[in-house]
Amino acid sequence: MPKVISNGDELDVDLTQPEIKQIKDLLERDPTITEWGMFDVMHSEHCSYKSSRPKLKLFEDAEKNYDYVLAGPGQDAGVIDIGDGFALAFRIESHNHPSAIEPYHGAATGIGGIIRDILCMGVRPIALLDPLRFGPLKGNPHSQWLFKYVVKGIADYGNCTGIPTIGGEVEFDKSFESNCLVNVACIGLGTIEDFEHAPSKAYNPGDYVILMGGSTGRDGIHGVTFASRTLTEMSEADRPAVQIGDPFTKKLIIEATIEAVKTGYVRGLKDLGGGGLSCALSELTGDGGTGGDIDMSKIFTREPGMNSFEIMLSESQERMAFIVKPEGLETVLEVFRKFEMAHAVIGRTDDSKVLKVKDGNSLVVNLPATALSDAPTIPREEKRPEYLDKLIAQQTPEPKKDLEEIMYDLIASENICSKEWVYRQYDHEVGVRSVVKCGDGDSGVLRIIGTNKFLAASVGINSKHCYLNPYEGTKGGLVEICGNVIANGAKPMAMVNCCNFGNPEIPESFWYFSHAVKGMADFCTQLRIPIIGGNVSFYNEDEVNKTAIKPTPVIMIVGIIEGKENVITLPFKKTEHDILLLGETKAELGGSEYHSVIYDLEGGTPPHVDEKKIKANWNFLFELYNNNLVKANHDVNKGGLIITIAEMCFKNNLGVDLDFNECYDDNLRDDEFLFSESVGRFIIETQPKDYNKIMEIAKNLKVNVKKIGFLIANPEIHIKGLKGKDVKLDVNKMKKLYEVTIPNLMEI
Amino acid sequence: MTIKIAVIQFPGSNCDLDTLYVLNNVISNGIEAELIWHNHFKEAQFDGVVLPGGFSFGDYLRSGIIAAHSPALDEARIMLKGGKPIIGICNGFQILAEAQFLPGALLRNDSLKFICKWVNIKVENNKTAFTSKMNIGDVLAIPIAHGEGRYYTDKLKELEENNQIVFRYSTENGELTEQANPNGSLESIAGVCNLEQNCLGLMPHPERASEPILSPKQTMHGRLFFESMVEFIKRRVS
Amino acid sequence: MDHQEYIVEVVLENKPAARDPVGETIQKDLLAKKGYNMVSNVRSGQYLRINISAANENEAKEIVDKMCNDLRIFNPVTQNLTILKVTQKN
Amino acid sequence: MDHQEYIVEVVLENKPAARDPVGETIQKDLLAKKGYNMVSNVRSGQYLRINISAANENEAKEIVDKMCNDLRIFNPVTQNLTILKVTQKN
Ligand SMILES: Nc1ncnc2c1ncn2[C@@H]1O[C@H](COP(=O)(O)OP(=O)(O)O)[C@@H](O)[C@H]1O
Ligand SMILES: [Mg+2]
Repeated sequence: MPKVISNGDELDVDLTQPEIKQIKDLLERDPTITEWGMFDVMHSEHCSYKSSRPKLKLFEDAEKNYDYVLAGPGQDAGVIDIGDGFALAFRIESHNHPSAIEPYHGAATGIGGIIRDILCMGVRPIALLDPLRFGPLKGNPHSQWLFKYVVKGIADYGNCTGIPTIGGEVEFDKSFESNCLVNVACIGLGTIEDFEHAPSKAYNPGDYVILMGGSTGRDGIHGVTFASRTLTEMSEADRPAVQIGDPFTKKLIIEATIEAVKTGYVRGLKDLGGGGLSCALSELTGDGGTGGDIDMSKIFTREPGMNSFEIMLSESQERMAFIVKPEGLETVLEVFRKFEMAHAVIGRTDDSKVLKVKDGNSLVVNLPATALSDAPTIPREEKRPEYLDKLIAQQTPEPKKDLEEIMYDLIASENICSKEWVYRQYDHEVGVRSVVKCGDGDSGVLRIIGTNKFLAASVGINSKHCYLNPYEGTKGGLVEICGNVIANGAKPMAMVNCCNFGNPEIPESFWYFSHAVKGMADFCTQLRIPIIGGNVSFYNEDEVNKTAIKPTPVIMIVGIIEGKENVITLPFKKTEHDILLLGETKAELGGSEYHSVIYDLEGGTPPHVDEKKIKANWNFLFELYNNNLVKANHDVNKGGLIITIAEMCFKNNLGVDLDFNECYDDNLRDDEFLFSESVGRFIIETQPKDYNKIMEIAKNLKVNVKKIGFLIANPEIHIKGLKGKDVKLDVNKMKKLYEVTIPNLMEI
Repeated sequence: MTIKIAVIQFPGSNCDLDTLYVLNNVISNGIEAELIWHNHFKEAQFDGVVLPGGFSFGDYLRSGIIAAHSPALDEARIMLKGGKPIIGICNGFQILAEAQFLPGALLRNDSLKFICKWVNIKVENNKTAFTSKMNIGDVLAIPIAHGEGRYYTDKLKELEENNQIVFRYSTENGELTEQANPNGSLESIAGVCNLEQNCLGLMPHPERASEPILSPKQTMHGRLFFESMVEFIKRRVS
Repeated sequence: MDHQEYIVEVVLENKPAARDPVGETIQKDLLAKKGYNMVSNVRSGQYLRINISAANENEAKEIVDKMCNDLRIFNPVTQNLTILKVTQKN
Repeated sequence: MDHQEYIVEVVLENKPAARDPVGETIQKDLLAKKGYNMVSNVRSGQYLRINISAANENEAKEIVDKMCNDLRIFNPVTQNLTILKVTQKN
């Protein structure tokens, strides 16, 4: 690791020799040690996106191409205009490395961080979501420990701050055993005015710079460097102490910030996260085209004797930076006093375009405001892994078990079974907005009080599919997550993503990233879904076993439902209603749960995405919604369509009579048809009297929809019309298996 | 007449806005509810008060204990003596118990986990300021969301004799089973009142159960609490 | 009078009737782990370490005692409070 | 070898460099506001009292240490485990 020296102080930096030279050339002098530290942090992978930036360029410019997008990538959160004067902000982030070594506080501070990102858009955080990945739970105390405390950390932090966790996702897979993934997403709601009051830049010279919230301590110095290397690369001693979250202080910061923004005197707002003050101050002034004069002695510290290096680089939690109009200073400070929030006026902006930080008489930072954000990019090599062809060529074995037995096994498997153990621990109702609650729909649905609109949000990705084909797998993830909000009646409005991959310096790992991003860009451009933000987490790679995590480009979609009558839920409602299957089923078992649970097989042909057909299916659904024809809806994914149907039976304890006789082409085997994970399919409950009308619409839109059965009062699933013998499943038994898997593993 | 109700905001309250919304926009009928920051509260200006749910002072040390020392509780004590109605919901209940307005204590759930879930509670006393619109034996559908809601008292007998047990967790049919008791509360107790019956504390959240759109079975049992309160206030002042 | 800094350590525990789910759970987990049959009982409590300036050890203890009672640092309905130790800070 | 019953008292708390929001809040929002200004700091922790049969004091300590690690009751990344006291039960 290169060493830099300034005035006798030495510092190990992650900068490359050319970067070091470039920095010296730029400044035409040797930086101070504090400045070196700032460059080091701001040029880290985590802050600078040095590996990923060239690839992210594939994304359309959302702000330019979509008139309702108010803020796109590059801001703390994406923001869209949803009409009626309201703005919706959302963002997703990873907190993988800290959570892997301290699941409780790692996950909690992850939630803390994402809340700040939303808050600094000037809006109130109203929902959280949490896509998670761990090693399998069964027989694995380490995974159980991580899972238990990650969930508890999210619960304790989210519940205390009064933000409902309305959804999330969990997958268990061996590749996450030493690198678990903890991604967290937050949605904020406010008026367009609120949003306009809080840009993340200081564009006006002469404004006050205020630091508010927790005190600055020695904790978390170099957290971002930690996130920019593999876990094994950093020895125990290197690891920064994982931070302790303080949701109580965060709750007060939320209230104080919102009240301060409402005064109209705030002109800029930024959270302190990775890189601490260095990052916040340089971005505020750099992006605003101003400079700043900061007095280090005004910054309230937790411990005496902290030097400027420590203060500028501390990543202490629960802090916000405000840019305040001079005439409103007292009003804003009065708000902070009411909430008893510690605060200090630490300086003022000016028109120098230089960020100056004084420590007594010495100028410890004196940098062009944009110098830190102009980090270089590094082109990375990419290479398709050699093992892929062999994996994809794997054939599905002939089933040795009865289909019944297989279905019972599947419903009880860790990746398919109920996640109620998780969401019962989350307050998912605070806010009196939760209309479709966890378990009742594919997405979480919140009403937007004061309008007749509802928002639906969902997150996830199928890591197994992405492993076999990151391009198709990522598109498939988009189909699924969009499908989740569509199933509840929403139109997908915008997407944010969180790219979790291995070490970008390894060509195979970078290949996965590159193809996932391309999949996102292609799909979203074709289906007109703006990408309004994201986050990249690299280095999720196990150095000892030389294995990376399965590629996990998590997708988050937020959609809008117009009108209460268009909110659709998952459970089957009424006997004698029809059950329709929308979409085509192909022999796409690669990366399926069927392969993995029954044969311990990872390979095969993964699902392929045909955007035209997907689009037609979505239009078909919207047409049905417009005519009020859908009584229940659930998209088909892990485990295939019988699993989907069973899940729909549970809540109202209904059964179904299925006949697949005319449904599938002769080239498919029974198991291929039943367990295929072909994307873009839905199971829909409709009324028999509407059948002709629905088929008429289907014909017009050229979609593949078939009636496959009807609902019965007896809680049994009867399956006829297979090539093999008929199947009969007990819904109560399936439900029991579905419900007990996680509690049995987690509660001794 | 307008009925003035204070919804007290402690640092860390988080159901304050929800409760305010329900009082002003769902119940409305003559109510003017106002959010009051805890150390700005003056009891004389109000006819009744709600201590909302949340995590006052982070629930650090013990839920409700730090808020119980707030000046707001001194004001509330005057109100209580004057016979005005006070309801504590969830964290509000914990505060009232710690401030000794109500008997007993709320301990960590026996599962050691936070639980967010719709449950049923059975009405045991409809003479309080908040239950006059209910009948004894009624079963209400209402959600809970708490980590420390296990009710405990060393004066069970007294409570029973004085009719201070207002709600118990039950099945949909009103049976008191171990399964229907979500947190291990003593005798399935979900809510209690003071001797004078003008102060009620309960763990479930009526404000989350006041609109059909938020309720799994489209019920709105939560309104009964606030409507009873309005009735009580009207009767009191007339 | 010269004041010194003292450290007072206190523990709050649930009374037996109020149960101790934390201790119970640890014990249950231990049983499942096997190999811990030498452990016969586990009780949990909340620990506080208070730095206080006082004239002497006794006063330090008295102040903490009074504070805990007056402010209901422990809930007498369900908890017991023990002052574990008073030490002078050096 | 004759085994004795020991009582081991331990405390798990956040490392000194890490924050302790619980202690800070107790000090700032409760004690200071109620006039207990002589209290300058409060740190909180979890207390466990374990009854254990062991050959000697040292063994008792070792078992408790191992148990806390095994059950992952404490995480060395953020916490310290201190054995407050070992007493022989009579
Ligand atoms: N995968 C991605 N897709 C789209 N935008 C991205 C992606 N990764 C990062 N971004 C954008 O880059 C910006 C910087 O992200 P980040 O450094 O994580 O923010 P912060 O440091 O403020 O937490 C964000 O606005 C984010 O939306
Ligand atoms: Mg940010």
